[in-house]
Amino acid sequence: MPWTTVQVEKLGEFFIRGNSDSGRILSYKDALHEATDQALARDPRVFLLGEGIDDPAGVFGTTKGLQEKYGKDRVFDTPICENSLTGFAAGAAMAGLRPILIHSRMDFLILSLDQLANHACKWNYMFAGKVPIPLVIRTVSARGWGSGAQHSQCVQGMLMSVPGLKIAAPATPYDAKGLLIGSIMDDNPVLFVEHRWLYKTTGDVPEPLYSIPLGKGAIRRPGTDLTIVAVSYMVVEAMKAAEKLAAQNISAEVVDLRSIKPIDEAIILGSLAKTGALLVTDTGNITGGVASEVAAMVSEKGFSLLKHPIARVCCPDCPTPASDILEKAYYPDSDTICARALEMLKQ
Amino acid sequence: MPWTTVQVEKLGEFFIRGNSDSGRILSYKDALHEATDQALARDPRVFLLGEGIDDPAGVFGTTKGLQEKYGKDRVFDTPICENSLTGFAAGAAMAGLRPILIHSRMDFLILSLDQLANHACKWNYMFAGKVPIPLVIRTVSARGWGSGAQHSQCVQGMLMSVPGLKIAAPATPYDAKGLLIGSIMDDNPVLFVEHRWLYKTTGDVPEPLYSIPLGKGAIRRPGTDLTIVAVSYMVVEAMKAAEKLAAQNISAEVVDLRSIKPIDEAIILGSLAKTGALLVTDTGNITGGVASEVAAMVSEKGFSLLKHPIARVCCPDCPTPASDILEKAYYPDSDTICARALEMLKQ
Amino acid sequence: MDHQSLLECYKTMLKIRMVEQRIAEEYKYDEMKTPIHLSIGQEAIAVGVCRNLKPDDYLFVTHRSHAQYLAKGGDLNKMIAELYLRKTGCSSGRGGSMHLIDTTVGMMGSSAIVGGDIPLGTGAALASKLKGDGRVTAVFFGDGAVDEGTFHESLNFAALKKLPVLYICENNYYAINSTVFQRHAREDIFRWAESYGIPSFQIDGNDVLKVSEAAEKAVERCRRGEGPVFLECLTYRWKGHIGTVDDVGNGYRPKEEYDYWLSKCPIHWFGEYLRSIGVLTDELDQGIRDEIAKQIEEAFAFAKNSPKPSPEELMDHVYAG
Amino acid sequence: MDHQSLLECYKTMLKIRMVEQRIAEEYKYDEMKTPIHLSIGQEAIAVGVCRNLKPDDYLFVTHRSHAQYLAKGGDLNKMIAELYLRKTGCSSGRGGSMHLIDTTVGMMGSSAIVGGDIPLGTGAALASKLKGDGRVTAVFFGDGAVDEGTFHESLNFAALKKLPVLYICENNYYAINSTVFQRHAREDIFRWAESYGIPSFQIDGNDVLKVSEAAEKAVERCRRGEGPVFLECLTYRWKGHIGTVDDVGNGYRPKEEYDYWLSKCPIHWFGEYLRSIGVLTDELDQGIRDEIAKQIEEAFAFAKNSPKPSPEELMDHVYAG
Ligand SMILES: Cc1ncc(C[n+]2csc(CCOP(=O)(O)OP(=O)(O)O)c2C)c(N)n1
Ligand SMILES: Cc1ncc(C[n+]2csc(CCOP(=O)(O)OP(=O)(O)O)c2C)c(N)n1
Ligand SMILES: [Mg+2]
Ligand SMILES: [Mg+2]
Repeated sequence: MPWTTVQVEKLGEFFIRGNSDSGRILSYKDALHEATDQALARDPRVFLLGEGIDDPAGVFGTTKGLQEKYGKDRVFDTPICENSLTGFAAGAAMAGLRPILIHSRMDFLILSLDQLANHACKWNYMFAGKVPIPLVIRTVSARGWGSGAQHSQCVQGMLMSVPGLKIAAPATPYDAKGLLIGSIMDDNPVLFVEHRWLYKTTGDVPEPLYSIPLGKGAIRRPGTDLTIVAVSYMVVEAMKAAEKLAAQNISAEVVDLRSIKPIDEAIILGSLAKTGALLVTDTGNITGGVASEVAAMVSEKGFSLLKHPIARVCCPDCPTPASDILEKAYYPDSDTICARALEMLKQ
Repeated sequence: MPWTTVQVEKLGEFFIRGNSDSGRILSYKDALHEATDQALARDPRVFLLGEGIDDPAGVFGTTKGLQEKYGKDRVFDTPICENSLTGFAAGAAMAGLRPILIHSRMDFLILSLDQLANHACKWNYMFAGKVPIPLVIRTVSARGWGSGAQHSQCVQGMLMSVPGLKIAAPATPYDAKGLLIGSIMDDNPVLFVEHRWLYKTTGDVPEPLYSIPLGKGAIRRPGTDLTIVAVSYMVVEAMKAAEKLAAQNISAEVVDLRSIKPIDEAIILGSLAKTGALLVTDTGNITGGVASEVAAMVSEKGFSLLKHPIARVCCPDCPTPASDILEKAYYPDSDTICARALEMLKQ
Repeated sequence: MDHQSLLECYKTMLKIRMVEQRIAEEYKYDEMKTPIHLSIGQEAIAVGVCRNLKPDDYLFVTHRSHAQYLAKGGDLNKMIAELYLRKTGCSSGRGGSMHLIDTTVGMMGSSAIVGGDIPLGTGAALASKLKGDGRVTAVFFGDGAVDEGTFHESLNFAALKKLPVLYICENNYYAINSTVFQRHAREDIFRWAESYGIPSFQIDGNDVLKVSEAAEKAVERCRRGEGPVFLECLTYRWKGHIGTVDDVGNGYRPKEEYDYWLSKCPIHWFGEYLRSIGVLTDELDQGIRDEIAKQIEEAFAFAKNSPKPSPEELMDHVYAG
Repeated sequence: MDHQSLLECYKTMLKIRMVEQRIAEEYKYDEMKTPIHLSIGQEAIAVGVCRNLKPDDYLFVTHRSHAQYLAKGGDLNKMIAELYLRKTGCSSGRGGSMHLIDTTVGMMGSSAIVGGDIPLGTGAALASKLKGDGRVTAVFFGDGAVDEGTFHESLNFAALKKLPVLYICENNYYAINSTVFQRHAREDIFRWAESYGIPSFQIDGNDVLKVSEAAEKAVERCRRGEGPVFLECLTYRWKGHIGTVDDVGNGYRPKEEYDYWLSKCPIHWFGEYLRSIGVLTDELDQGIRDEIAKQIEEAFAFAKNSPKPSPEELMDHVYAG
């Protein structure tokens, strides 16, 4: 098996690694590219498909040059048919391959939920494990410049309710690479949630292949007064918020969920045992989103740890407006987090 | 406007009405039929479409005879293409009609989320109110007899995260009629969630047209020790559970959510002000479901009212198994609710 | 076809028929707690196609898949055990009648979502092309499934990529009780497939020889790497859509239509034909029937004596690995 | 076509072109904070089709819909204001370039989901049929949109129900940078439509007369209640998929291809033709251009001077009523 020798991240190791270790700095985008390149090189079963992935722009740079390197059989453009594309990938996975399907906007994923939720995610269960589906679906959330209601959705919250699916949502370049490898190695359908606003962030990324297993969060900043659980791009805003809160003598611990299905319950409850206060922030709409699930889990399993009401900081329950003014009102940022944190700590 | 004279239910009125008033007893199924019949009679803009709705069985009896009565233009069978069907209905709604689209299983709704979530639910917002979409989508959840992973899903939880959608989930014949009328009168896309196990339940249903507006819950049974918020068929199990709990001297208040989007926050928080304990039970999978949203809302807005951890009683996070033995293990019932309530009240 | 092959076709069709009839008989005892969709009347298609497939060729099917499962060589015991939702069933009792699988003979599972298996089968064929493993994938679906967008999306892709996939549309004129005329403006589904540039044929689905002949050429073409083929096989299901009812008269199917199609029984005709050319005798026929009856007896006994899954297994296999 | 009509076609095409060019020019100032998809080079289709529609006929379009909006008679000021995301924009600044609407001329909105407008337009046509209001619906989409299942599902339904809907596929050979050959095995999209029994034609989309002629017959047929018509209009977009770039060379479109199509400019050709038959003179042409330039000047001034929405409006219109 091509993957047996890949180093698997242990949670403890990561905290050091992700922030300082190798001294090799890559962008999130380049980390994704490197992971894909290395996976294609290592395992002939891996292939890449999606609308426009051989475009000169190469899915915002993440697939650039890969068709030239690995050929048109392993890296190819497709017709525009998201639902069946998902089925093609799932069918190929049933037949032993390890496809990576890319949707350049998460909005397009919505077209494919039949093949994803009704088929790919149920097959292993319905047939008692006879046909696993090792399938990675990369999806990129966009934001800003009037992308509007149909080109900026973050629907990972909607997808959490699909049994049999795993969902990764890396926030750092280190995680982008390690979780993508972890997703490819995983024998299940994995939704891999990226965010355009993270593409340029840089960080330490070791050259060798390494894998982060799904379901493990990471503490990005230790703290004692408040736990901020953040998802995807909101990790960046949460870190900024923690900085601002520190100036007001509030010590916030930032937990990067990294995987939103399964959720790392232990890391959240562990943090709450210290802080007693929880704020959850996600890139999606508030109702029925990731933050709701985290809040529910904690109100069930960590109630006794809570000294304050839980706070959710997400987009309000409306479609994304195109107007720059309305966009600004729509998206929460570090200030929204700070304001909400202060308000909640008073209650 | 054909609907201006319809009596609109006031919440206060309902509690009496739903349980005793008119002395006219109908089944849930017949209540749906009557509401549809009366809506077709009253408003020429209303029409009915869906796969097999002119079938002799008439969508489990709810559309029986309507084609004969209203003609093939207003009640018609369709090709099997759920996504576009939703678009056809939405387009017809844009052009001034009031379609009712029926999916005989909720599982098939998943095929239509592009036209529902990306289009029908966003149109009014994207175009600043210029083209409202008064569209009702009836969807029937099934259960049992080995329906299995693809024929028994209750995905209302997944749909909660869609901005611009309203979701009704009647549990009583009175609500089935009133909420269906309320949904037809509503100027927005409404997902109307039915459950096969409710079809035979009977109750008081007045003959005249009346409408229940979306977003109003109802207290089905008053209580002081515990609030059980229940959705759709789980209202039945919750009522049984409340009975059983009463035998153990625990007084449970049962709140029937009736609409799950928008949620009637006031009725939940009001009940909690009395009881201080919350159990939420829904027919769907636990993760990312309706119960999670209710729990999150309460942990945010009603935290100070809570004396115990919140409990969720839902299906576990796995696809539905076909085996009768596994089905039994899969579905929560009144005993599950009781056990969980007792456990939670101890914490 | 040589005599041996002719007899094999006959035996397999008869086996499917007799198994289905036995299921229908036993169903009333409410021990098979799963919705069933019988293929009685449609046997020739599954047999005519699958006899041209190798064991490791892939098969993807629908809610109505008993026939294909058996025609591809699926294990009868495990199928019946699955209908009884036993641990020994082909899907360990998790799937029921609508979710049969036997990967040892290339049957990769069935979907109860109409049109759902079409992309999956197309994807398996894509894998074969990428791997160069020489396999062919057969995807079965009904005249209802072609209404779905997946049909269009898949056929366009298969034509574009020249995938080794054989699409078989069993046009039995009904999707539940909705006739094909209520759903399509025209009566030639194969023309849709043809418009992608896929060689497409409308054939008599009740004639196992015609089906086999078409399938043989189709499989060869796929195997040669020349791309997909589409077969529209006209047929009729004798039973109602689901369960053991007939759905004739009273707003259901017209009696005349039903009688017409019963007269075209694919097995009866084929038996007569084999007799007329001296391949089948009454004695041989009886021997075949006895042998099948024995297998069926064993399968039902196996199923009924098998353990049910235990509640502790509920969460197994949600995830693989 | 009489002279007046010929001139109207010319004017409208020119207006679209000049508006698009002005947008392209202004775009660099980063005040239009919305993704734009220009129709330069494709003007003849929108004009040729829409001139045959009445104001209350419906129109459904895509991300690339400036041309259709204007051809159908949409308000220029409101369109430019929408591009500047102003409160006075046709969608009050909530939609941007990809979501234009003008219900006063039957334009019911545009979808940025490829293939997304096809079912919606089909549904509006269904409403017209049920109401008997005599309206025709025109649905525009690209060669990329036909890949989607909604295309198939909608056309089957429209053919079945004989809906008064005109489908116009603007085949500009590209979906972003994916050529039609990378996505279809064949080059005749109209054959797909034909297979449903829909009268379908492949025409020169750069010839406004051809387009108008085909559209006129199509609209008449729809109006007579004889069902849908499909037009595949071959054309080319001069600009890159999005924004103001050209996307020529360097892995993008071949320079020769680009040059070839620029030589087939629908407006240049039509202008020459009108001159050759004495309908257009240099003087008249200048007058037309001056008049359009004035309108454009006004529209941009209107837009730039219009207020932006205020943050308090964020949650307005999530729900109607
Ligand atoms: C997506 C979806 N829509 C609707 C159904 C309900 N349904 C089950 S079988 C069936 C008819 C299928 O007809 P056809 O494809 O002709 O197959 P047949 O039953 O005739 O073999 C329908 C509509 C479904 N299972 N899946
Ligand atoms: C469902 C969906 N998938 C993918 C996209 C990304 N996308 C935007 S435009 C486009 C190409 C559309 O091509 P075509 O239909 O030919 O229209 P054109 O841009 O050429 O006018 C694509 C793939 C999208 N918007 N929606
Ligand atoms: Mg059929
Ligand atoms: Mg195009």
